[in-house]
Amino acid sequence: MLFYLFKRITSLIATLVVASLVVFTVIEVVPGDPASYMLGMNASEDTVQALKTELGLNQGRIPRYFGWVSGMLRGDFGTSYTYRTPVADMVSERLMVSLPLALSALTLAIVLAFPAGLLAASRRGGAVDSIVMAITQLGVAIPNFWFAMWLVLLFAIKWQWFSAGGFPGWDIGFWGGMKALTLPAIALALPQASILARVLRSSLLDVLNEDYVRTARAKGLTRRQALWRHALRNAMIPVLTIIGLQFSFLLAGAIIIENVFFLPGLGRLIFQSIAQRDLIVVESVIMLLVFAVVLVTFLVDIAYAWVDPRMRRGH
Amino acid sequence: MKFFTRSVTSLMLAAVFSGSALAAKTDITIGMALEPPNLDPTGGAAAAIDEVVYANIFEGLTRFGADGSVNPALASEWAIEEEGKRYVFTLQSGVKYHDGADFTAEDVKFSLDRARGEDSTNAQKGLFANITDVEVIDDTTVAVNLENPDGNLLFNLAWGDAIILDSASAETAATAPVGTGPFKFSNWVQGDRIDIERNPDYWGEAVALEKATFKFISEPTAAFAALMAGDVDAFPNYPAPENLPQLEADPRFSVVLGSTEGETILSMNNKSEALSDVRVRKAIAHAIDRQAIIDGAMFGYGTPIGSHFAPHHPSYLDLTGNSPFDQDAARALLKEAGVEGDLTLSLKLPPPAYARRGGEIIAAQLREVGIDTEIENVEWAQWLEQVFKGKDFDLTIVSHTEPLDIGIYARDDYYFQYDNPNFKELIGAFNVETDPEQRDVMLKQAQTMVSEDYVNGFLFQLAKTGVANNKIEGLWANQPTQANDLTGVSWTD
Amino acid sequence: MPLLTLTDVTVSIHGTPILKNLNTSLEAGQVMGVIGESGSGKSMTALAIMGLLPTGSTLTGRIQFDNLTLNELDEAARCTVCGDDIGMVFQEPMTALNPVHTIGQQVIECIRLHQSVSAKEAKAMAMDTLTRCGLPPDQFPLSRYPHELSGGQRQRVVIAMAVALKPKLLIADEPTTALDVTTQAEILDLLRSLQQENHMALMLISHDLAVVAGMADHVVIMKDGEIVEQGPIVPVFKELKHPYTQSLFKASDHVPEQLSVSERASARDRSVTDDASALLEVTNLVCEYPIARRGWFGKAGKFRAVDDVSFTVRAGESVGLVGESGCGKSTLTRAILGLMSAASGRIEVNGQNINEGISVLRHVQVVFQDPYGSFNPRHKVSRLVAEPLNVLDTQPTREQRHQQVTQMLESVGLHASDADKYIHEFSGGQRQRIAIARALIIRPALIVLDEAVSALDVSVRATVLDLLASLAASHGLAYLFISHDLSVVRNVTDRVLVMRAGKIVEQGNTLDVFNNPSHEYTQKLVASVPRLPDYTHASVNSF
Amino acid sequence: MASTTRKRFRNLVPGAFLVVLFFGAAIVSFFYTPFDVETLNIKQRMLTPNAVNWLGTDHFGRDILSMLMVGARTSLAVAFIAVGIGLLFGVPLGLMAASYRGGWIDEFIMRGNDLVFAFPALVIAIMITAVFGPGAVNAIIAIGIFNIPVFARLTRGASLSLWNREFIMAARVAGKNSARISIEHILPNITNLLIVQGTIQFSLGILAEAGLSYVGLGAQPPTPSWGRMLADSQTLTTIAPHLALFPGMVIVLTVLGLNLLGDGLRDWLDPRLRRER
Repeated sequence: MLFYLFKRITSLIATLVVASLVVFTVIEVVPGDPASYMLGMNASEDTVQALKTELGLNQGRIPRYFGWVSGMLRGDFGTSYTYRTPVADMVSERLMVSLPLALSALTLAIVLAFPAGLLAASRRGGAVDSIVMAITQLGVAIPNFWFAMWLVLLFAIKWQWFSAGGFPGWDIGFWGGMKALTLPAIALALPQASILARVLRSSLLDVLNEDYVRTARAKGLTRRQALWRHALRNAMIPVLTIIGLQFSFLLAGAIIIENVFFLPGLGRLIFQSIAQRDLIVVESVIMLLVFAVVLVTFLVDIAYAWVDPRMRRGH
Repeated sequence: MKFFTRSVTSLMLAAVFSGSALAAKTDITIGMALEPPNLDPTGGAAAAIDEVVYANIFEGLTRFGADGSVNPALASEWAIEEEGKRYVFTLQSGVKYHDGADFTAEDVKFSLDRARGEDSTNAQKGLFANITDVEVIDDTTVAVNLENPDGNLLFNLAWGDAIILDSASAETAATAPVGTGPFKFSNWVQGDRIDIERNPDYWGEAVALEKATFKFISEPTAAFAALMAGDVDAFPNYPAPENLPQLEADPRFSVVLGSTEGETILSMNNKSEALSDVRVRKAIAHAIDRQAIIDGAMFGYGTPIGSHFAPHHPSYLDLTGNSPFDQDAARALLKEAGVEGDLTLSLKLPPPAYARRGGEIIAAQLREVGIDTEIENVEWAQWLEQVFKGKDFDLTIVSHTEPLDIGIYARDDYYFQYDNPNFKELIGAFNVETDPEQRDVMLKQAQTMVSEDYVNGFLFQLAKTGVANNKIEGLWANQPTQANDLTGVSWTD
Repeated sequence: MPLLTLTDVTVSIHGTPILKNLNTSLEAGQVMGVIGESGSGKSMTALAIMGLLPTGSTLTGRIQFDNLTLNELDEAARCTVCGDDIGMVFQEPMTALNPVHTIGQQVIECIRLHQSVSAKEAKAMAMDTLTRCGLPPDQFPLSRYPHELSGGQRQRVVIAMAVALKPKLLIADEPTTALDVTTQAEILDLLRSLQQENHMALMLISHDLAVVAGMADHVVIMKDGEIVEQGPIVPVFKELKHPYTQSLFKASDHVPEQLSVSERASARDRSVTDDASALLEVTNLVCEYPIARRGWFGKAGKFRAVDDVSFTVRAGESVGLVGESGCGKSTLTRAILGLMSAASGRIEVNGQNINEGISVLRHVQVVFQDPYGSFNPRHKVSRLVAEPLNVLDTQPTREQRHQQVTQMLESVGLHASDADKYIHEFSGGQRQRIAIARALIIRPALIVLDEAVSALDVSVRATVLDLLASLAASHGLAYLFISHDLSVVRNVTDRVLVMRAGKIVEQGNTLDVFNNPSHEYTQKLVASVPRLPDYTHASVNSF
Repeated sequence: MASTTRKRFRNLVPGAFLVVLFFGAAIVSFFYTPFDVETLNIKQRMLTPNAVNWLGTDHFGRDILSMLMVGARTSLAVAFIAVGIGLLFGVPLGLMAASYRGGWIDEFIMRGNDLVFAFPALVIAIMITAVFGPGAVNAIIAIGIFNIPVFARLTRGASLSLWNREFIMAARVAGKNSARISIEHILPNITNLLIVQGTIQFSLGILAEAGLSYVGLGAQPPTPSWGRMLADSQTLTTIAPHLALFPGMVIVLTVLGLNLLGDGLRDWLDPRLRRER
């Protein structure tokens, strides 16, 4: 197991190194200069040069790459060109929105998907199954930002139960913060819940066809007992994979939803930073997201081993 | 993973401390479409910076009034000496910065020198180009010596880029601004809002508000919802004109239409192959139906203009008659220029709705007279790079929001590349002219010259569409500069 | 009163009849053997009794167990009977256990489901049962997971679950089919002893007459969902009244006609005299697989699947290669076909090294085990059969190709018109004929038969063996006959190689090796093969 | 048997119907649209559905039905070509990885896949459009890049299990090399899977195009696309909800149709189900 971990961590680091090179190279070719963006239309060329020197943009590529990487290793992500604040502070600030949003959307998705998937699988071919399948089919097809628009129109403008956007910060209290995240979380969760429910159902149906479920039934377990005690845990592997993917997706992929609800999350930070050519922020946030994806994949692998003893051997 | 643990712990803390602030009538929440990138008006061009700090946190020697007039601020009075080449300012005494430091003439020298210095990062460095030196006479007297006589100096010093900073706190102004204004900075929740609070030690007349919050909502639907829900009390520059009729119908709100300094123009690259021909530029001007653009892009809010000049300015001339909507004239001009039916122009559109929506309408209008356009939507950074610096464009739409900025047509190498020596001479003379009547005549000449050369397609003056709770008074109706001056704002009950 | 009675049991799935009017009964403590080929409905009968028919099935008639009518019970009631009074063992031990639960958990679950005992008592009972089933907890702790056990050990766990509560009836559906012959013997012994100890009734379902013959008191012979004959074993097997029973009996110990033992003896003599025609020569062959590095300092290890093997196949000779799963015979096959490279040693066909380009493949072709997996389902038979023509230097014309395919199909007993069909239109036996046609089309001197008849029902197997024998005679073919099934090898080969753990432990004349095994392992192997007793002289009243 | 046949076509028929409907609309739009989508008519803007403009008009007075028909071209073409890119690059990579299974080429391809998967797709799409400028072509590239590892992984996985099948060994014994086996034997046997995955990626592509256009990075004006119509209508939902309703519904129905078609094809093409049912 230890050796297995070592191997996984080595490949994790390799992925990160390659990813950092890719990110840095891509960012290098992005057209647009942060200094002239910041100074606007009336700035003179020497003012722009002065600012470039101040921001460290006049250094060579290689020292900048190593400066960036070694900074990240020390937890120093550099200073935002436009906001003039440490990137790490900004990112932690934004994570305070993105992380709870991703977590609550994922929780919501799981809470909706599990009963639906279990119910559909246990009543395969029945009315409940058909209804669940129809709803999830629709849920997968609806663009989440479009769904979000209607949520806003109904719940924020018509009934005014929730605010239409923005995030007041956690200092107004936990529930105040959560209230601002409710509609976005619902909009994000709907398609994810649909996908998850479908994966769970089909995975369960596959597992229910396995010989050991028949063995369990021959022992005298009812259909339902066999589902809960023997099928569910075995059906978890594809479900865990999807949950892992979804978490990474929700962390970064909420960009559009963050735009709709005007949430100060990581996605918007990237979006704004690209528009403002705040490249140091873009680089660092993308690396952070890549790190999150790789880390989640790693954790999912460990979760496999927890679910399935066959994986514990180290392959 | 320092920041990671920090955010988790603060998340938990946030969960523990839950309280809510009581709304009182000395609070106000102002909606703004864009969040400032930082809070140092001397180090960035973003209008949003001034919209938070101007006159609230930072003050300059002079300041703009609501009507656009230039009034005393930190300088209580001034004298013009040496035929307009030396200005001697008498400063307010007893002024302290928010951190308790004293405001002195040294700070004026520091600030102005910093703004015009070699390694200055001031976006409007040009404002100070005429200054030869700043001379501290005593603690409350400072003299500014000029190279040439300058009728614009007091006006220039009223800009947000010319505010006075303390040398001790200038470096951190971007994130923790310390000024002399009636409000001091208290909190910035990035991506959401900035809070400022009353400065009890303010040197001037005390303000009515205890606290003010600037809340950033760019999404028009969210802005609408925020107003409806009462999360925002006023939106001085409401981003979605399409919703204004609904808000106007609501008895809780009043919609205030004012003017801005934003001349919205279809800029043309006067040195591009096709557009160097004045007939083509004139054809384009005739092809444009200004009212359709104002209706289609701005939902009716905006004043048509015929030159690069704000209609509310006393020297304004209505020159829209130079380029009425006349498709036949446009086609005839194109034929004359020999590019009939065979002209494709690039049209680069920055993000604001006036540009994006207006661009689509202009593209359709130009197509009607036989000009094809290739629309490219660009972010501001790209716009600056490609259009403003690279001059790689035929057409673009942009709103020039600086006050009285017709002087840009005299600049060398400015992005639309007008380059007319007569006009340069005119502006040169205007800059050293101090007689108001002469200045008025010169401004009118300048407007006419620009209009008759069809330098750009002049579309409309951007309207200031403010929405505010009925019970708020004292907000600026017009926008002589980009600011949300809260000094005179109060609730009526 | 019998323990189990089936009265007019008829089952159909989505309207297709699967079981037709079954009537039979089983007394307490008796062993009933159910015999049938694939598709005869024997497994479905077991599932019908357990109430585990697939969804969409309808059952009519009556299944009486003790005083319960099983097919009328609701799920809850049925679940109290199943696993308690009736236990069941399935065919496939590799998949019959839940991979994520320990064997202890699975046995204990069975106990606690039906008896209200404490966890501790249940654990003691489980340990006891597993010990009785040959898995003493000191060697096989309850915390083992199924993947840590071999197939035979897993089948013992399945049996332990089934017998933990000393059921009155144990249904064993092909319990040894997936196991090696030596393991099969052990499992059959275990079942027999458990049946006698607990005085259980046992319903033993198998396709193998010999397995049933060694266990059952009473046999039921099924075909196409019907019972064609049933009764006490001795009269049924002795008298062979029903023609189907007769044919089963014949086929199960089939010796291809054209190659009787005496003929083979003379053929062997021919080949022995002709040493020069050594067709396949394997010399000191070693094949290895890398195994993943274990631990920090572990070397990237190698598993030696074939360990210093040497043998020869001469032209026209039929050589058998027997061994249990994992002995290395598949690896050896792959190496001979040039599908994997050897770590050391040589393989020569007609004096040409096997890895020297594709021309050597003109002399060797192969027939695989799985009649379903050995054809590309997307190609027509004509293309499938013609595929090996690829090894020729000059590709035949379309015309020639067509002609050769037709000829080959006819020579394996199919029609020329079959060339335009897809493979799924054929039965398993027909597919093996097509596979033989494919192997023959380039007229090789040697055909490797990799378990080529193992997946076929006995009657089909007999016809395929006949075909192989006649082709050997007509084309002068040599066969390398690789199989785990000793009885088939015994009947069709001249010489045999016995392989174990990568080495050939014994080789020689087939009859000599089988009748007089010299190596300990061969002796055990031969002894484990279930044999049909000779019923011709048995007394009908002997039971 | 009738009921099982019906079951088999339960997804296929409505799915195919929707897909044909929208593809048909896209094709018809080349010859005929009720109104010209390039002509603006500001005075007639934001009309609700009526006898002349069946689905109403947008904020520039264009006919929404005509816009949807023309927009279908962009949305479908972007998604379609993006799937094509995924197939064109992903399938050969997957086949190659499978034929060198265990070797360094396999390892290289799969690690490359992991790397692409590690990047948040939408962020990279934004980056690409930031580098090359927004537009339909760059949207295609952005979406297409993320289709490559999907198809590569699927192809490799499916091919690996085929490589162990006996018919592949038979082909090897017939002297065929890996490349030839990949094309003759592996590819035909994974076509079904690729078609099914292709329809799924197609539907995801439509959603992705809509998302990119929604944030302004997809097709550029005056080219209509469904996502852009949604983006344009976003600020107008309070006064003219139908502007957002119709494009959104068209996206939902197309994606739904493609998913149903994918499921239907899976059921229809799966020989296992064909035999059993």
